[in-house]
Amino acid sequence: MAVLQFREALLQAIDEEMERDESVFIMGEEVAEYNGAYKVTEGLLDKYGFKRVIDTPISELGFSGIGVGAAMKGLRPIVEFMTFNFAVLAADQILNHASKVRYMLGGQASVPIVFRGPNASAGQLAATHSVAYDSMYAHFPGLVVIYPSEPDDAKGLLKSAIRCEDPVIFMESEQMYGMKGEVSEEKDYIIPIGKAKVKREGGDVTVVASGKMYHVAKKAAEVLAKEGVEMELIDPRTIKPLDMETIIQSVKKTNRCVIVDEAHPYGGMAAEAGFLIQREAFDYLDAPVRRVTLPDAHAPFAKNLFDLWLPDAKKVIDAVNAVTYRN
Amino acid sequence: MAVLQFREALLQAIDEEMERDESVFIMGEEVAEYNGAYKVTEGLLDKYGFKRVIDTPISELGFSGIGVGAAMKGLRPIVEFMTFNFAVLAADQILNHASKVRYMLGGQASVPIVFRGPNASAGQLAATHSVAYDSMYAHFPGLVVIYPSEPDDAKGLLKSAIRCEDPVIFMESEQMYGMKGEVSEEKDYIIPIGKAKVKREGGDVTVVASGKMYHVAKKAAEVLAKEGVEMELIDPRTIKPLDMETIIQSVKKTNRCVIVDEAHPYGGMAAEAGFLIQREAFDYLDAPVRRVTLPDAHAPFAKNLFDLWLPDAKKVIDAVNAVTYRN
Amino acid sequence: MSKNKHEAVFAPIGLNYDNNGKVEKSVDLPPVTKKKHKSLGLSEDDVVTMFRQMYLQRRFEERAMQMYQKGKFGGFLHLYIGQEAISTGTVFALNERDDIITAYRDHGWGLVRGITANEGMAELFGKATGCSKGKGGSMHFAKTENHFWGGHGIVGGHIPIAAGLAFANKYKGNGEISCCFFGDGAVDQGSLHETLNMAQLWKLPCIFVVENNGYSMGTAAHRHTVGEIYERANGYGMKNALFNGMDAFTVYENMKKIADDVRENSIPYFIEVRTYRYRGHSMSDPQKYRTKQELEEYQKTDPVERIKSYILDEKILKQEEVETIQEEIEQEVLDAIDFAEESPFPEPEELYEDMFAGTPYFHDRQ
Amino acid sequence: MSKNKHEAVFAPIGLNYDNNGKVEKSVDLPPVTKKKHKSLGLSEDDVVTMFRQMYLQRRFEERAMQMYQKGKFGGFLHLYIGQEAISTGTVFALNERDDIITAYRDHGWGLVRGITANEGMAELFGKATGCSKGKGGSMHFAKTENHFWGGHGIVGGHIPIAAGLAFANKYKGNGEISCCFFGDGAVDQGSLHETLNMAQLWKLPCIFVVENNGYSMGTAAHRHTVGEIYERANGYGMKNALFNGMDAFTVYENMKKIADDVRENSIPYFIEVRTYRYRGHSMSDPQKYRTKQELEEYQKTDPVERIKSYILDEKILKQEEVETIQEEIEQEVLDAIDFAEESPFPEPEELYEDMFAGTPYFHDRQ
Ligand SMILES: Cc1ncc(C[n+]2csc(CCOP(=O)(O)OP(=O)(O)O)c2C)c(N)n1
Ligand SMILES: Cc1ncc(C[n+]2csc(CCOP(=O)(O)OP(=O)(O)O)c2C)c(N)n1
Ligand SMILES: [Mg+2]
Ligand SMILES: [Mg+2]
Repeated sequence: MAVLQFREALLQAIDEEMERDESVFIMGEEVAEYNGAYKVTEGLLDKYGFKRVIDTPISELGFSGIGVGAAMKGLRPIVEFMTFNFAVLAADQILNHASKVRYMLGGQASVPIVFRGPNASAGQLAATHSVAYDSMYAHFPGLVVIYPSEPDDAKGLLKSAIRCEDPVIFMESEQMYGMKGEVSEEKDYIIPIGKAKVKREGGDVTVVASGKMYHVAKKAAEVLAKEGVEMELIDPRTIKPLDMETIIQSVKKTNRCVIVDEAHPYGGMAAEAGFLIQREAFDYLDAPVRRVTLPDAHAPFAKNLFDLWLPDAKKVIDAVNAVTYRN
Repeated sequence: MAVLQFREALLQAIDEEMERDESVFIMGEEVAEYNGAYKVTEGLLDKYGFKRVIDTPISELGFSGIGVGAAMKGLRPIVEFMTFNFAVLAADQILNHASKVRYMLGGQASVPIVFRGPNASAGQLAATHSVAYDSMYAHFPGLVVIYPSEPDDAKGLLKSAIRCEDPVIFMESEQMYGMKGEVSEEKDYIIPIGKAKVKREGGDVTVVASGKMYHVAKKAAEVLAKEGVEMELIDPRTIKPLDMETIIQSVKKTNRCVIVDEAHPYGGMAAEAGFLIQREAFDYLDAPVRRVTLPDAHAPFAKNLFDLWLPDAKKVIDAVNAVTYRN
Repeated sequence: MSKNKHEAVFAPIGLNYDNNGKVEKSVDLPPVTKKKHKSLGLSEDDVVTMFRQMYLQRRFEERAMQMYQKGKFGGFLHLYIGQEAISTGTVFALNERDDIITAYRDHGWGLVRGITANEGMAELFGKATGCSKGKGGSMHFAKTENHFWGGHGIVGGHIPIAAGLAFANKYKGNGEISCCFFGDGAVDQGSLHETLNMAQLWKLPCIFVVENNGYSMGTAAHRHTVGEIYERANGYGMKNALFNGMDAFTVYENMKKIADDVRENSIPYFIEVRTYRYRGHSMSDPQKYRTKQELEEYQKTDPVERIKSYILDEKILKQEEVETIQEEIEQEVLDAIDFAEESPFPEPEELYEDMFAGTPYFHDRQ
Repeated sequence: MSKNKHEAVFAPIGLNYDNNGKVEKSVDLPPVTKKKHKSLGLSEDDVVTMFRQMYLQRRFEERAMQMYQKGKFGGFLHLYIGQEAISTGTVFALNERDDIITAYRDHGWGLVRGITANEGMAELFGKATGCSKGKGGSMHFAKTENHFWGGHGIVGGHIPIAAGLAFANKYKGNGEISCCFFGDGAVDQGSLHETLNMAQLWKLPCIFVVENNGYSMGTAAHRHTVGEIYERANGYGMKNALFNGMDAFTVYENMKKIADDVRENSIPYFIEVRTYRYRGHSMSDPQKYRTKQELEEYQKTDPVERIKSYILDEKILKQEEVETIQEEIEQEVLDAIDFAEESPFPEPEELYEDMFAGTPYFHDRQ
């Protein structure tokens, strides 16, 4: 195991896949000569040259579409969005084209493309720069959505994403890029898409959390453990396919569940997982499923408001207390 | 009560509000000289002239933004999308601007705008022309989302939408435009936003359905009634705010619930309502909440596949049978 | 209507409200080429094939319209009638492996790029034997093995995709170019601007062709877009051209020259081709936005009639031979209707096929 | 890096990889006006006020930068330093009720349109006393009562909004015009194209101004957009201009003339103003994409120094008077820092305020 920053793990994944397959290339704003706005692509230009590492204008719709076309013609584009907030401008290419072309043409084309970049908030960047879009993309058919929480997951899943024959939305976090973690040194380290990981075992309550929220939940687990409450912490890693099997299995054991989700509440991953749990494990539930999410309000700039806005360990503990009837 | 087509009810609402308030205007593709792609705006150009009834180029992002700016400067735009499938191109203006401007500027501007047009499928128009976007917009803070099922609701709610001080997404259905129904002849007929309507009372099961799905559920209710199962049918009418109070109250009476939703399953309105029901009425539920939605697959063109794809009364009946343990 | 003369007017005013009663022609057609087939490098066989192709497109759609009116199939039906010289002239000018992509008005393009009448008609009927297995319908004809990438329904959506095809061609160095067709209405989409800038900046071998048929649905071109369309290219320093799209030879001559330039120099090109849509936008269009005279005016320049006359005038074929071809094609289309009628609908399981090239996944499939 | 000389290259190659070592200047500055203040119609007081304004913007940001580096506040901080002649010259040229809207590099615009140093600094600190109540931060300065509509963070997003302001002005017939400022990077967004077409088609009284400061983040203008930016307007038949943005008089002279034309004739206008960003894109930018020499070159044309010299050269003020002004402003900024520090954060309940003008609604608020 090597200790790597999140960004280094991502870079390794991209580098290895570019090395392995000539048809993989990367494009996006500032990915080449600037070495990436968040340095995820550092050194790629020097190694692979201008053909395969490409700076784009600020034309999210246009370059996403160029990616889709290139994928249809046999390449494997990695399209970096500076953040997924800006990908809203490219939503037509992602939702109406990348995910649908194959079906509409009766299977005559495929679109092996990865759209990646930071998702959700990154500190005080205010309303337009702070939204978690993973649930939104998961809502629509035909898209794989990945939002890993640790460098190891990031590496193994990004490699899978690049090899995937279909469009993948791969989400990261500005605030996690510098986070360190052990990363497998296996030669060709692949984590299959769609498999959750039980990252902490416990018998008292199941908590589901991905991406940045995984770390919030983990902190809550540590506090709760001191109070004698053992959390089983599941990181779905891929938001879609969502590994409900692993989640349901855990809930059948703990009989209680809290879902932590960085999206707004209405129809987020938490709503979906919670709905399915009640349907599939109705007789096992000792308390209704609860969720911890952003409020249904925009991200404020002011530090104190922002801290109120973003889910924290305390909110997770409160929810766990509620489902375990400890309050 | 007058009997009106759905499109006529919408037209009356627009007409009355334009008459009432000089600052209301309407723009969109083919709304003026063509009298509307689906004739919702028929006659408005003749009555109100070129200043207030405006044909736009096919520039969804641009004209939505012009609407947002005009609203900030004190007008009340009604922006028609030929369908909400094309509004995906305008998502940045809706999500990042219309809904957020006020908050980001600390309340210094408001955006009283209505984005309206047909939502979801309209027969065999294939994958890019058939998506229900109400759940997607409901996911994000700051937007009212309305999807009425009957001409009377359409009129009263559209008038409220136009008077609303904040952005409203008002969704219609190509397939319902010709549908007739009784419409109140009250002088200034307003239905408050955010109030569900119990459209059929029954003690055996609560069914929640809006828009086109309301009619599917109604058909199911008629069949079930013959079999002695009395459905309480609630039309939320506004997807957001979602009137959970009315829904929960009904579930507490019937102890069973099915939600019919024209969106794809992952994180749709059905997931959200279902999640909240299990949380708020856990002890009242005699069976898990079920849902009937589109599959997690794109709309096919072929008639037989399309019919399989769209929820129908049979699927609703099956779900009701499941929650009432009749199968 | 408001009587106030000083009141603001935004969108330009169209036919039915124009005070001075003057009927502007929606598109001005530039002159056609004077060259004969030989000096264009076309053999007599080529010319006959062109005619066959154009006649097939015409009859295929005329029959499709009938079938639609009979209720044989649903969905939208956008007819290409009047514009067949563009598809035909272009396909003759390009190499077989050059990529073509277009919008929803795609039947002509599909047929000329090798979708059979059977496959095309079956697609309209939503049958499993259709070119897109009945998944796409009228708007999504495609035959990617022949480098025809469809048929796309979002106005302007396929423009960056075309540049992506060109990107891949340049990346692979395979000598193929890509060619994107879209309507005058699509010119107003932001995707065009973003794509033109990148195509020029990155020197992508891609031809962007506006088929200006005078109208975007019910809106005359001058009511939705400013200035002359081909001049948009100037802002990007992109090579551009304007030519007549009612004559297959003119299209062929220009496209050939341009394709050579694009291929040789790996550059993009922006073209406005002037043409005319004979039918309504789709089947439900009452067409009040134009006069009958205008339509008749353009019908005088009908591209199918023109090439037929040429063949007769130049004595490439005799009248009877032309009639035989026409009858053959008529039969081909009638057979296609039978084929479509008799073909099976897709199996129910097909609802879940073709979504994924890799491992399929459907959330909460029940 | 790949050694293959024949390999495809897409994006134009920049400074660090350019073989011939030639450093292209990122923007060529057109000449400044030769006119003195009187012939421009500016009084001596006006000139002094202009200087005050520019100096305030400069010192406000220099201090803000210090505070940021001290960790007094978070978020992004995009400095306008070097571009102050544009905000200042413009605001003097426009009427008070004309609308202004800009991107996230907005402090200068806010200050010159009446946001006090206190309100501005407090906004940076995220305090309740900020111009946007601490909700928006650096990117969302606004004072709508003074017709300054912000501060917007999505590149290109505010361009159609500006046209919407102009639309409303034309609709109301209020004689106001709107003025939209954005960077060279924003030129590549589709929203620009859609907006220019509609603005020209609908004759909206709106001035679109590109502040070409040479770079979009780390990408030199010629690496992200083709040709000369002001020429884009030609494709739309829109009136356009190019001028020097390092001199307040030049900006004033041009903007005044253009604003008159726009107001009188209800037309849009497209302008490229050449300027230079002295600081990094935001605070975290290592600026490897440009040379020190280039930066120094432009610093010689510093707009604040220029107007100061003018005031002294023309003997409008004495050196000591200038110094007094500078000290006053220095104090104003220092006081603003104190004000910001001492101001309260917004109340927790404020998280839910300002979302709605009408009935507030928060789904599942707990
Ligand atoms: C983004 C988008 N907006 C609107 C539509 C609806 N629509 C379909 S075709 C059309 C007119 C397009 O006209 P043009 O581009 O000139 O092509 P033509 O139909 O003349 O071939 C419109 C408005 C759409 N399909 N996609
Ligand atoms: C749609 C969108 N894409 C990307 C970004 C990230 N971003 C912020 S500023 C910027 C560069 C813009 O440069 P320019 O328009 O020249 O303005 P300048 O910073 O020079 O004032 C980028 C890429 C964004 N905010 N919005
Ligand atoms: Mg057209
Ligand atoms: Mg710039």
